[in-house]
Formats: sequence, C-alpha cells, structure tokens
Amino acid sequence: MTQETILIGLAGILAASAPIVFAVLGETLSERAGVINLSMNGTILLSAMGGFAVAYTTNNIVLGFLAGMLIGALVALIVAFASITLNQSQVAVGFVLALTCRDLSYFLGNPYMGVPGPRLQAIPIPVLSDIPILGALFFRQDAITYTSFMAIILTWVWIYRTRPGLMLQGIGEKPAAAYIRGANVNLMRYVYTVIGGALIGLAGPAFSLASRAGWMGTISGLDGFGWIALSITIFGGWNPARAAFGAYLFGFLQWLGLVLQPVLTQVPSQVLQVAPFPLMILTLLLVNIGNAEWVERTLAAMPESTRKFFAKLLRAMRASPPAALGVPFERD
Amino acid sequence: MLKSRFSGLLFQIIALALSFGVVSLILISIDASPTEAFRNMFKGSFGEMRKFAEVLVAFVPLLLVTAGLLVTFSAGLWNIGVEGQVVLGAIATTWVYRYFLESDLPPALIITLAIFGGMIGGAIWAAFTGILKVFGGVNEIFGGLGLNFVATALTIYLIFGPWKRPGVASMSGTVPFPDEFSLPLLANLRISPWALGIALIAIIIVFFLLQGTYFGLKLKAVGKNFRAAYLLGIPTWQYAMYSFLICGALAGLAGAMQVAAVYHRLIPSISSGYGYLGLMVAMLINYQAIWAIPVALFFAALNIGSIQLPIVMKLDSSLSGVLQGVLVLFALLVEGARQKFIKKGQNT
Amino acid sequence: GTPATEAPPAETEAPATDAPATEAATEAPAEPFVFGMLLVGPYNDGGWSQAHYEAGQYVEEKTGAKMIYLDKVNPADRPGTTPDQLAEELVAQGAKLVIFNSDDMKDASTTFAKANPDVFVIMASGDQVWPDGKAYEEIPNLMNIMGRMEYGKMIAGCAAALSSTTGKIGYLGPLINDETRRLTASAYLGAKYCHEKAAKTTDLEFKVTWIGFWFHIPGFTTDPVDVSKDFYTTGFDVVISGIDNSVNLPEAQKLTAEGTPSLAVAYDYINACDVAPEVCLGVPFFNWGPDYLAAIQSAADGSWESQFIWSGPDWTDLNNHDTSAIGFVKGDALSAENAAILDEFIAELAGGLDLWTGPINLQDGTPYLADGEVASDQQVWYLPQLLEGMQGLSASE
Amino acid sequence: MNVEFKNVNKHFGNVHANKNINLTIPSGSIQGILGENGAGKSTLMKVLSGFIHADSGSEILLDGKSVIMNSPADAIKHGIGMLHQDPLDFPPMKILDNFLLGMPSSFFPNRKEATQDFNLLATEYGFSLDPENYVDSLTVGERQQLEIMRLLFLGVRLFILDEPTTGISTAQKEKLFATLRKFPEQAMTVIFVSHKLEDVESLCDRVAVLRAGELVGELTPPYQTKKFVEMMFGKEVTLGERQSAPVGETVLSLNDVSLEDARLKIKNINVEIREGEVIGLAGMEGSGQNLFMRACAGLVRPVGGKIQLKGQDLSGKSYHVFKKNGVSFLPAARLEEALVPGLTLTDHFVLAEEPRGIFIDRVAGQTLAEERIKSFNIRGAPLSPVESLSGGNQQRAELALLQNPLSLILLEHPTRGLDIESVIYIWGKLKERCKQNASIIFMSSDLEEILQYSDRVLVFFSGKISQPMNANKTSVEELGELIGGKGWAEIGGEHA
Ligand SMILES: Nc1ncnc2c1ncn2[C@@H]1O[C@H](COP(=O)(O)OP(=O)(O)OP(=O)(O)O)[C@@H](O)[C@H]1O
Ligand SMILES: Nc1ncnc2c1ncn2[C@@H]1O[C@H](COP(=O)(O)OP(=O)(O)OP(=O)(O)O)[C@@H](O)[C@H]1O
Ligand SMILES: [Mg+2]
Ligand SMILES: [Mg+2]
Repeated sequence: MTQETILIGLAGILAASAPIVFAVLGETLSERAGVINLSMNGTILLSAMGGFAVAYTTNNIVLGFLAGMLIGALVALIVAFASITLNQSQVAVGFVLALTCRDLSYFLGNPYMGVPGPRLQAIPIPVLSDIPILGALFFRQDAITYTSFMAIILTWVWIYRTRPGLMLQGIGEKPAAAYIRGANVNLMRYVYTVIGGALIGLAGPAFSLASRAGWMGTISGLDGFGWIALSITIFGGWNPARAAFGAYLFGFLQWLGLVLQPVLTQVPSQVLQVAPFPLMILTLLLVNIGNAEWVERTLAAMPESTRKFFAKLLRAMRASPPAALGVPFERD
Repeated sequence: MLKSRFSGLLFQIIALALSFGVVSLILISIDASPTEAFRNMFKGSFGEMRKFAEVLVAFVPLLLVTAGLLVTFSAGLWNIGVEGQVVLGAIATTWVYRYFLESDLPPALIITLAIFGGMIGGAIWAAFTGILKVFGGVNEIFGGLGLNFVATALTIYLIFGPWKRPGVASMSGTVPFPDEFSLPLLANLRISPWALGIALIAIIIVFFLLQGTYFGLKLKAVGKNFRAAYLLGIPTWQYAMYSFLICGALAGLAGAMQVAAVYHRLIPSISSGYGYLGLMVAMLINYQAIWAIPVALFFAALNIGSIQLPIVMKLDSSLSGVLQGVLVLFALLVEGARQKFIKKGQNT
Repeated sequence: GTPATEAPPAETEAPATDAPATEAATEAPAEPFVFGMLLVGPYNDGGWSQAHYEAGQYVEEKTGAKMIYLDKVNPADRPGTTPDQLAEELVAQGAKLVIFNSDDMKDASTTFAKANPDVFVIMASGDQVWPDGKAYEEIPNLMNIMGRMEYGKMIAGCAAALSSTTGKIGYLGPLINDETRRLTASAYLGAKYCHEKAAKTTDLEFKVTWIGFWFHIPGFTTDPVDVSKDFYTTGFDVVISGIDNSVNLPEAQKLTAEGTPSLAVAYDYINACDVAPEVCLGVPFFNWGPDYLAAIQSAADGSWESQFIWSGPDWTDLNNHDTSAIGFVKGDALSAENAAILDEFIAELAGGLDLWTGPINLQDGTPYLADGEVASDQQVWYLPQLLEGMQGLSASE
Repeated sequence: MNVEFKNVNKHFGNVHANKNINLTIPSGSIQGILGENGAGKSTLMKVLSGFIHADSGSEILLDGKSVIMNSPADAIKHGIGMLHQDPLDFPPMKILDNFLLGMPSSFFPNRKEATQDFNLLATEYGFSLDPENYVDSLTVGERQQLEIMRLLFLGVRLFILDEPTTGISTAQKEKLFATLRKFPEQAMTVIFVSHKLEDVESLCDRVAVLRAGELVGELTPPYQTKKFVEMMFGKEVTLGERQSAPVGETVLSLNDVSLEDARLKIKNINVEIREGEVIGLAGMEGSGQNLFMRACAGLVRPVGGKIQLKGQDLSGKSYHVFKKNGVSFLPAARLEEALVPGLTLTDHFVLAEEPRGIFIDRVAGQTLAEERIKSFNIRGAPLSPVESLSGGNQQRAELALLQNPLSLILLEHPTRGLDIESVIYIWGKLKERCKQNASIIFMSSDLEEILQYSDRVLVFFSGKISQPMNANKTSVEELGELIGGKGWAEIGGEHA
C-alpha cells in the first residue's frame, strides 16, 4: 500500500467513526453527571431513522440532524425523569428503551426503506487541506466529521477547563459536596443527561445522512453500534479525548480487518471484525482491577515498599467511574 | 402491607392500560386499526392449537432464561451477558452432537449429554462474566456485553469456518442433525413436551430455590445488602459466583433447547434475542418467580402473534417488540410514581 | 400439521375475518388461486427480495391469483421461527403454493414440502430436485427456479472493464458459496473478455472482498461501505455489487462528487440504479415473473411437474418483462461508445458465445476446463474455486 | 454577622432532631455548640447553612433580617460557609480543582491566578498544601485546612465548623485555633460545634449546650468542666444494682497491636480480656474505638502485633475465621451493616442460625422468630421487614441475632436510641451471656452506661488509649474530662 492510500484509509476511519464519537461523547457527559444512559443502541437507530425521514421529507439535511438530536434528547429525558424524579433503576429504564426504540425505528421506518435521500458531501477546507499529511487526514472531510472534531475539543475543554465543567465533575463525584458549593444537582443531572442524549441522537443522522447514507431498516447495519459505543465510553475512562481515541481505535481495527483479509486467508473475515471486543474486555479488566477489593486486601498484606509501588501502578491504569454514577441524590 | 400490595395491583393495571394506549396511538398515527392489530396478534397466537404450539416453542427458552435471570437478579446482579450464555449453550450442545455423530450410543443418551453440555457451556460463559466482576472489578453489564459480541462472533466463525457445510457456507447454519437427535415432538406440532417439561421444572426449581432454601435466602441477603450479608457470615463473593453459574446453566439449557428441539443445528442468531427478552420479562414481573410463567407466555404470544401483522395487515412485526418495551417502561414509571405517592403519604 | 386438517378451517375463516382476503374475493369472480411467498429480506429492500416481491405482483396482475407474503424471514428478524413454520402460516391464510426465496431456506423448503404433499413449493436458487445435482431428492410437489445470472454478471463485468480507466475492478462479495463463486467468476470472465475486446492498454485486475454476509451486521461483517470506499480510494474505479443492497452506488456518488471518479454496477433489482443514476453503469437483474407465472399456472391447472428450472435470458429481447428470466439495464454512467461495444458483446452472447469455454484454470492453477471444453451446467453451478487471475479468497478456510 | 434562631424545629420521620431551638449569636463572636452524639448539633448547623430545610414555623434571622435558606447556594449568598463534620470534598480530584470548584470565577478559571491566590492564602494562614496534589493523599486535618481556605476565599462572614477537631493532631488543632482566633477581628462570626470540652473552653467566647435536640443552656467563661458534663449527659438515672460476673481466664489478648486507617494511627495496644468480663470503650466518635473494635472482630488487619483468641493466634485472619471461633460483632449502622432491608425478622433469625438441610423449615423459623421477638420484646411481627421497625426495635433485633455460645461479643452503641427500660432489659440479656463465660466489649457515648455495665474501661482520645481503668475507681466527671482530652497526664501510669 502506498502512503497515499494509507492516508486515505485513515481519513476514512476518521469519517466513519464520527457517529460513534458523538455517541461516546454524549454518554461521557451523561455519566459524568452520574446518569448512565443505557438506551444508546436504540436511540441511535431511532434518530438515524427519524433524522433521515425528516431530511427526506423536508429535503433539508440540517433539519434531519436537528430531528436526530431532538429524538436523542427526548429519550434521554425519559431516562432522566425515571431515574432522577421517580428513583427507578437507570440501567433498567435505559435497557428497556434500548430495545423499544430499536423496534420502533423498524416499525415506523418502513416507508423510508431504500429511498434515495440527501447526503452530506466532503468540503475540503481551502488552505488547510493542502498541508501535506494533516490536510488529507483532517481537512478533506464532510461537515459532520468536522463537527465531531469540534465536539471532542469542546467537551474536553468544557469538562476540564470551564467553571461549569468543574462543577460537572463534582456532581458526578460527590453530589452532596457539589450541592454545598451551590450546585442544583438534580437539575444539572437533567440538563447533562438531555444534552448528552442530544449528542447521542446526533450519531444517528451522522450515519443515515453521511457515512452510511439512507435507511434500510433491519439491514441498515446500525444495530449494535450503541452497545459498542457504551463499551468505548468505559474504555475512555470518562475522558472525552480518551473516549474519542477509543472510537478511532475501534474504527482502525475494523479497517485493519478489511485490509488484512487477503493476507490472513485462514481467518474468516467475521473473526477479524470482532477482534476489538476481547481487546475491550481486556482493557476494562486493566482499568478496573484496581477497584476489586481482593486487590486491596493483597496490597494490605504486602510490605510497605512493594505496596506503594503496586498502588501507584494500579492508580496509573485505573479509571474509576464517577463515584456517584447511578446513585440518586436526595437532600433529606 | 396489604394496602400497598393492592395499590400495586391497581397501578399495574394503569400501566397496562397506558401501554396499550400508547401503542394504539402509534398505530393510529400510521392509520392502522389498533383493535384489528391486537385481534390478529391474539388470533395468531391462541387462535388454534398449532399456533399455540408455536407460542410454546418460543415460551420454553424465554422461560428458562427468565428463570436464570431471577437468580442473578436476586443476587443484585444485572446479567446482561445472558444472551451470550444462551449462544454458548447452543454451541456446546452442537459440539456434543457433532462429537457423537458417528457413535452408536443410544440417541436418548446422546441428547441427554448434549443438553448437559449446553448447560455447562452456558455456565462457563457466565463464569467469565462472574470472574471479571468478582476478581476484575469489571461491572457485569460491560463484561457481559463484550462477551455477547464474542459469543455471536464465535457462532459465525464456527458456521463459516470449521463447522461449515461441505462446499457451502451459508446463514442457514451447520448441517442439520439426524432426526433421532431431536427431542421428540408432539404429533403434527412443533413443540416438544420434553422441552416444555424441562422449562416448567426449571422455573419451579428456581421458585423453590429462591423462596424455600437457605441458599436462596442468603442470595437475597447478598443482593439486598452486601455489607450486612458479609457481617452475617455469608461468603458473599462465592454466592455471587454461584448465581452466575446457575443463570448461565439455565441460559445454556435454553440454547440447548434451541438446538435440540427447534433448529436441529447451529444457526447464526441461535439465541433469537431471548436473553434480552428474558431481562424484560424479569423486570416486568418485578423479579417475582410466581409471575414468570404467565408473563413469559404473554411475551412469547406477542412474538408469534405479531407474524400475522405483515401477512394480514401489511404492518411490520416489530410492533410486538414496541408493545413489550412500552409495557415494561410503563411498569417501571408507574412503580416509581407509586412509591412517590406512598412516601408523600408517610411524610404528611 | 398436514394441510388436510389445516387448510379447510383456515380457508373458511380466511374470507370471514381477513379484510384483504374478502376484498380479493369480491374482486375476482372465481375463488382466486392464492400463492404465498417467503422473503428473506424486507419486501422493499431494493434488491433480491424486492425482485421476488414484484414478480409476485406481476403474477397477480397476469392471472387472478392472489399473493400473500411474509418478509424478513430469517432467524434474526423472526426469533424462534423456522421458514417451514412460517410457510404454514401462509397456508393457513389460504396459500396453495409457497415460494421460498433464499438459499438459506433450502432445508426448510424440503421439510415443508415433504410435510405438506398437497401444497406446491417453489424453492428459488435451490437445486434439490435437479436430477443431475449433487443433492437430488425426489419431491413431487417441489420445483427449483433460478435465473442464469451468469450472463447478467458477464455483461456487468464487461461494462465494468470497458468503463474502468485503471483496469482495476472491485467485486463486493457476500459470503462464499457455490452461487456466489460462480457469479463472481462469470463477472470476471465478462470483464476479461471485454478488456481484451476493447484492446485496453491497462492490465486487468479483478479483486473480490467478501463482507461475510448478504448485508452488514456491525461487529460481525466487514462494512460494505468501507469496502467500497477502500476499493475506490485504492484505484479500483469500478465496483460491482454482489450483495443484497448495492451500497457501492451511494458511495461512488459521494466520492465522485468529492473528486474521486468512481463507478458502480448494482445487482438484483431492475431499478437498483435509481439510488445514484449518474454513477451507475447498469444493473444485472432477476426477472422472476415469467417463470413464476408458468409454475403457478401449472399448479393451478394441474399440469405441475417437479423440475429444476435454470432459465437464461431471452436473447431476442434481453429485458423483455414477459420472457426473459434475467436482464441488464444500462446505467447513465455508461458512455455511448462503451454502450455500443456492450451491445456487440450481448449480441455475441446471443449468437452462442460461451465464456465458460476452456482453457480455464481454477485460482490455484489446477486446470478446470481443457482448451475448447465447454463447461457443463454442473461445472458452472458447483464451481469449486474462483478462477485463475482473480484476487480474493476462494473459500472461507 | 449576627445570627438568631427562632423556634427552629426539625423532624426526620419520627425523630425530633431539633426541638424549638431559640439562640442568638452576636456578631464577631466565637460561639461553641456542645452536645453528645445525636444531640442535634449537625442538624441545626445544616439548617443554618441551607443544606436541609427546617420544619415550617422555624425562622432564622441574619443581622435582624429574616432569611429563607432554600439551598446552600442561598447560604453562600448570605456569606454563610460550613465546614461539615465528614469532609464534603472531592478526594480523586486535585487540590486546586477542589479550591476552584464553586468559586465565582470567570467562565474559564485562570489556574495560574488561582494557584497564586491559593499559595498566598496558604502562607497567610501558615498552611502548606501543594495545589497540584490530589485530595485523597491528604490527612483529615489538611482537608479541613483546604475547606477553610476555600470558604475564606469565598469571603464568608459566618463560619460554621462541625467537629473540626475529631481526628486531627494537637499540632494541627493549635494551627486551626490560631486561624479561627483571627476571624473576629475581621468581624467574622464563628460557630464551633464539638463535644470536646477542652476545645470549646480554650476557643469559645460562649457555649450553647444541646441535649436530645433541645437547647439545655448557655454558658460563658469562666467555664467549669463539671457543669458542662452535667448539662451534656443530663442528670443521673438509677440503673439498679451494679453486677459483674466472676471473671475466668483470658479470652482475647492483644500484644503490641498497631492499627491504622485513613484517619488515625493507634500504636502498641496491649490488653487482655477475660471470660465474663465487660469492657467499655469510652471516647468521642472517631477517637479510635471503632478501629479497635473492628480489629478485634477481624474486620481490620493490624499493621503490627498479635491478636490471640483463647490462646489461638488469629492475627491477619479474616472476619469469617473470627466468627467461627465465636466472635460476634454488632455494628451501630443498623440498616447499613447489621440488618438487610427487604428481609423480614424471620428471615434474619433463619440466616443467623446454622442451616439445617437445604430447605428452610418455615414453621420452625416462624416459631423461632416468635420466641425471639417475645424474649427480646421487639415491637414487630415475624413477617415485618426490618426497615419498618423503629430504631430501638431494630437494635433489639440485632441483639436477638446473636447465636449461642459465644466467647466474645463486640457491640457498637448497643443501646443508642433505646428508652431506659429497654437499656436495662438488654443489659440483663448481655449479662446472662457473661455468666455463660462470654466476654463483652462495647462502645457507647453514654458514660453512665459505661460506668454502670463495664468492669473495666478503655478511654480513647484521638488515637490514644488509656490503660484499662477499673470502673469502680472512676467517675462520669473523670471520664468526661478524659474523652475531652483532659487529665491524661494523671492517669498515665494507672493500672487496673
Ligand atoms: N438524614 C437523617 N435522616 C434521619 N435521621 C437523621 C438524619 N440526620 C440526623 N438524623 C437524626 O437526628 C438526630 C440528630 O443528629 P445530628 O447529626 O444532628 O446529631 P449530632 O449532635 O451532630 O451528633 P454527632 O455528635 O454524632 O454528630 C440523630 O438522632 C440522628 O439519628
Ligand atoms: N421505613 C418504615 N416503614 C414503615 N414503618 C416505619 C418505617 N420507619 C419507621 N417506621 C415506623 O415509625 C414508627 C417510629 O419509628 P422511629 O424509628 O422514629 O421510632 P422511635 O421513636 O425512634 O422509637 P425507638 O425509640 O424505638 O427508636 C415505628 O413504629 C416504626 O415502625
Ligand atoms: Mg454531628
Ligand atoms: Mg429511634
């Protein structure tokens, strides 16, 4: 393969991963505030269908994307209401919505099967696109891919560099402490869950109006991305940058499976495709093992020096979730 | 207590009404007649003996999965990996069958071995999730999800790789097994009384396990208050593992039934989504084994009955999934609302 | 259950309760002949299944017959069901003949046909009742119907070769089996022939990438969109679709608009080009109508006989809706002069040109057809490998 | 600023945590709030800081103006800041982030400036904290310093400190007090909540004492320790005959055992406890008695030393091993650690028994439950879920779960929240166990109870443990001073 083709391949990965990036960022925001939105898989399908349907009927691609975000926000609102206001298990509600929204998208999407609809085109950015390598990689993409780049930067900056972002970290970590610092915890949880939902909802149209144009119902090949995105969120350790990296890594491995097909003739293509998942589990193990209590017990048994060393090592790998993830906050 | 139970019933009825209301609205929105849709689904499931038999075919694995999940749920675990455990059960069963394909052991024995193989396969797969959870600190939801993908990939690999039909590789799965490998079916019907029996026995066992035994009680304690259970002298993490193993075995049994009584071979989507559907049933019955049978039957009926929708009304069958989901959703929401009311009542 | 006990109650209840049935009853003076169809994909998938569905509609309008169908007949979309069980649903709705439209339903169609001797069965793309076939069984109420898409693929390959500026042609393969192997090979033969015919200066490269299934399943199959993109961006300026939904079209359209000239050949369904006409070189399509019509009439008038039908095109009028089992519709992207050469090629085929003539070697070099030897139907149908000169896997192991 | 409570009431369910509090705190003063555990101090402060809402009718006036405090946000607006009893900060985050979090800074907080401000403030008050360090690496004292700095930077004018001196070293404490003494000069009012007499005495201009949610009185210097103790713990109640079982040979012995947790270290404990003996642990919450108790139960691994039970070395063994060897531990947090909400009384009794076979004999369980409920006169039915029991009855249930025989019973606050009759009743039960050669270690914030029921007393004060003191030879006053950290010099050498 020439450098050119590799570059194009990588650029393709950046574009193809845009939807997952949105989903992962949305989930990260929501979980940072302490709410797990397990509905992703369904939300993405429903917003893909809804976004396409709207763009198709109004022949306005922007409206399509907005519709997708709206759908995502509404689903997230149900999750928020059920878990924050009604104190129901976030996991249960999210899971139910994941299945329901999927079937709903198939049921309502029938009329739009296979109809040719609007689709985003790449817009090379004048000067930047001519920069040797970077130009080909980053600046010959379509609008939604550019948006995904921005989204990564924005969420990262928001969480780690702004005042409200700092408060967001606090809310997910220890709501009571955030509360005495003047935060309206439950309101903020609503807000971030809904915003996160909107981002997740953006993933749908990012498929159906850009990278995988059109709606093909059950054979659209979108069912499953939501669950994948969920694992990537954990892999990302609730850090937008790391999460986005996870999304790209996943895309890269898929692409590798494709280009390696002629080489690894022994392995059916399906196996290469699934390679990311064992990997994902492994990383989950690495980042979580520090949280297991037998580790702490064995550490306690170790002599001072070794204990310190291992503790450091574990801390380095460890990505513990926001301490209050899934924990309702009630003042009295 | 009684009062709250009564109000519980009342609220459940409200949830039911709301669900059917919403689904009716969806149908009206695409100007289809709700009454006709529901009637067709009912006719398509309970209309005649043959159809009811089909319902039972779906009911068996669904009930088995639900039974398993009741165990993990009472240990406070969200075993979303059950889907993959069904798959591994099917794979293991297929493996045993293939192993004895040429042997001259009595078929009955081979079938039994195959079914046990399935249970072991499921249990092993569940054990992975359990180990990840107990020793790796990996939340069972994420571990389970990952393993689900791996399980499905494994099926596809086997079907297109080592176990593929001579020359061909197709979604129709591995070579069908000889008829004597199949659990005996009722005359002219596709349901195997054996499968049905096994499923019913399983749920009864689980019911008593959770209601009547020390094991079940300890499991509940672990599920409801890990810390206190530990101080009361219960080896908490062992019990967590046990619950995974039991659920895995039952899920594996469901997979075995899919192979031994329904498809007579390994097919790509052998689990038929029963794992996830089982989670829904468990949630809807609020983890009470008593209600498992009727609700699982109802969900199975929706699955089968919905086949009529495309044939008769040109509607997509996924409506059944929507209805199932909306039911559970409202059950949860309404339960939440109910608890809020009760709380209000206490405070004032 | 056996229709003997099943059908009557179903029959009697059908008109009474089912709106569509009653309408049909009022429309047609005589009780219409009802035939059922099981579609593996969505009836409107713009591909394989839709081609069957519209053939059914064709039969409906030619005869008074009435079609009832069930789509998405696959374990993923219909958990816990088997095609034979679903066929019985159609029988319960009054179907006297059932069409199984996918290779995946082969076993089920056999089971069903044996269990319901008085229901007629058509197994599309199967070979159970082919006396010369490898899996011959005698099933009096079952018929196999398939179109000789080999020709369609040859024409597709030809169009691709003529239009390619790089001489590199990509083939979007589904899963690997006899059918997909022989069709892919045919496309290659057509490409090879026309590449030489038009005395192209480039040298021909023909590469197959199998995605692993008839359509994309995230996490398990290679994404056909990525495959197409990868082809186009690595110099393969034409991609021929061999999968159910021709996703290479929108991708070609996008990349062309973005400055990478890309062309596509669709598959299966006569109107498949409509998704992106300006990049479409054409589509080889199935026209199941005529054969289904004949079969269903024979079933209705009692002249039915179990047989294996592998119909070729009507060379006098390739795209004749009433006579030709397969056809090829040229797309807007096919230049005038290439269209002319393509027509010549078609004429040659009509004149008896058979590209399945030796010398032909298998991919691993073993001779398959000696010089001048013409392939038998079996040799074509059961092609064991891809052909020499083709890149890509021959088998999944 | 001047703070005034008017008829402040607060109920938690049926718990009346604050009863009609009327209190005025003059501007620029350091007000002490004194009271035993559960007296209602934190509740009152949480009300003042907007963290919880008082019952309707309650009123709070700042500088004479009635204010409604809906949330801490409002409190902050009014310049009220509170240092909570259990530090409300974000351990996994950086110190600087903790400092910045909630600051009215610009949208993009300028970390450089913030760091400068932080260091300035730190030097001004003589704290040494590295803003880039993580909070979970700090001692409790340092975390308090961080909170104080944050509140100072917020510019609060009313400073509430809820038991800031539990679990910080004397040195740190001095530093803290030095800081606090500077505040009145800047017209800042300080409310200092504690049950440590010496702290209050050395720091506060005035002291209000709470007991059982009521304001029982206010004092101003010069203070007499005796008066404090009397007001805090209320007037004696007659507990009948003091009885102690004949003591046999050693059950539990700790040799040079050292314990540590995040909060404090205890070094070289040497104790021997004999059959039939009752040991009372006196000390304020978090002075080390929990750590000691959990070490005896096998829940905390000693970092050094040897724990022997009936001559058998159990050091480093797990809780279950201790339990098998007849050690039983009853934690204070009933619904968190001791009982399983959602299970009935019967379930609990069945769980506590050795399983007989696989299936539970419901009838036997029922009768067992009935007889336990009767003999421990628990107000509740065999089938009532434990969470539906009243606090006191939950406590009785916990005691009813003790199996037989036992060699060592460890109890955290065995009678907290029980009315006096039940206290006497429960102790009757426990003493029976002693007669059956079980020995008991219990902790309590009720000194009367300790004196009344224990043979020997261990006093804890921020990680220090007194020698075992003979209960007959000491008094509420002495203990009261000791747990307040006074008079340790005198008892230093004493042996029981
Ligand atoms: N959130 C709550 N829910 C129920 N009861 C509570 C709650 N908070 C406090 N209480 C009860 O209110 C009473 C007063 O508690 P509070 O914390 O004010 O006591 P305190 O004087 O601070 O005790 P300590 O010295 O141990 O901190 C106690 O009986 C306590 O159990
Ligand atoms: N979660 C609950 N569900 C049902 N009833 C409850 C619940 N909590 C408390 N109760 C009931 O409310 C009443 C008062 O409970 P509370 O714990 O305040 O009693 P108390 O006054 O503290 O008594 P005690 O002195 O024994 O602690 C009790 O009768 C108890 O049964
Ligand atoms: Mg307090
Ligand atoms: Mg109480």
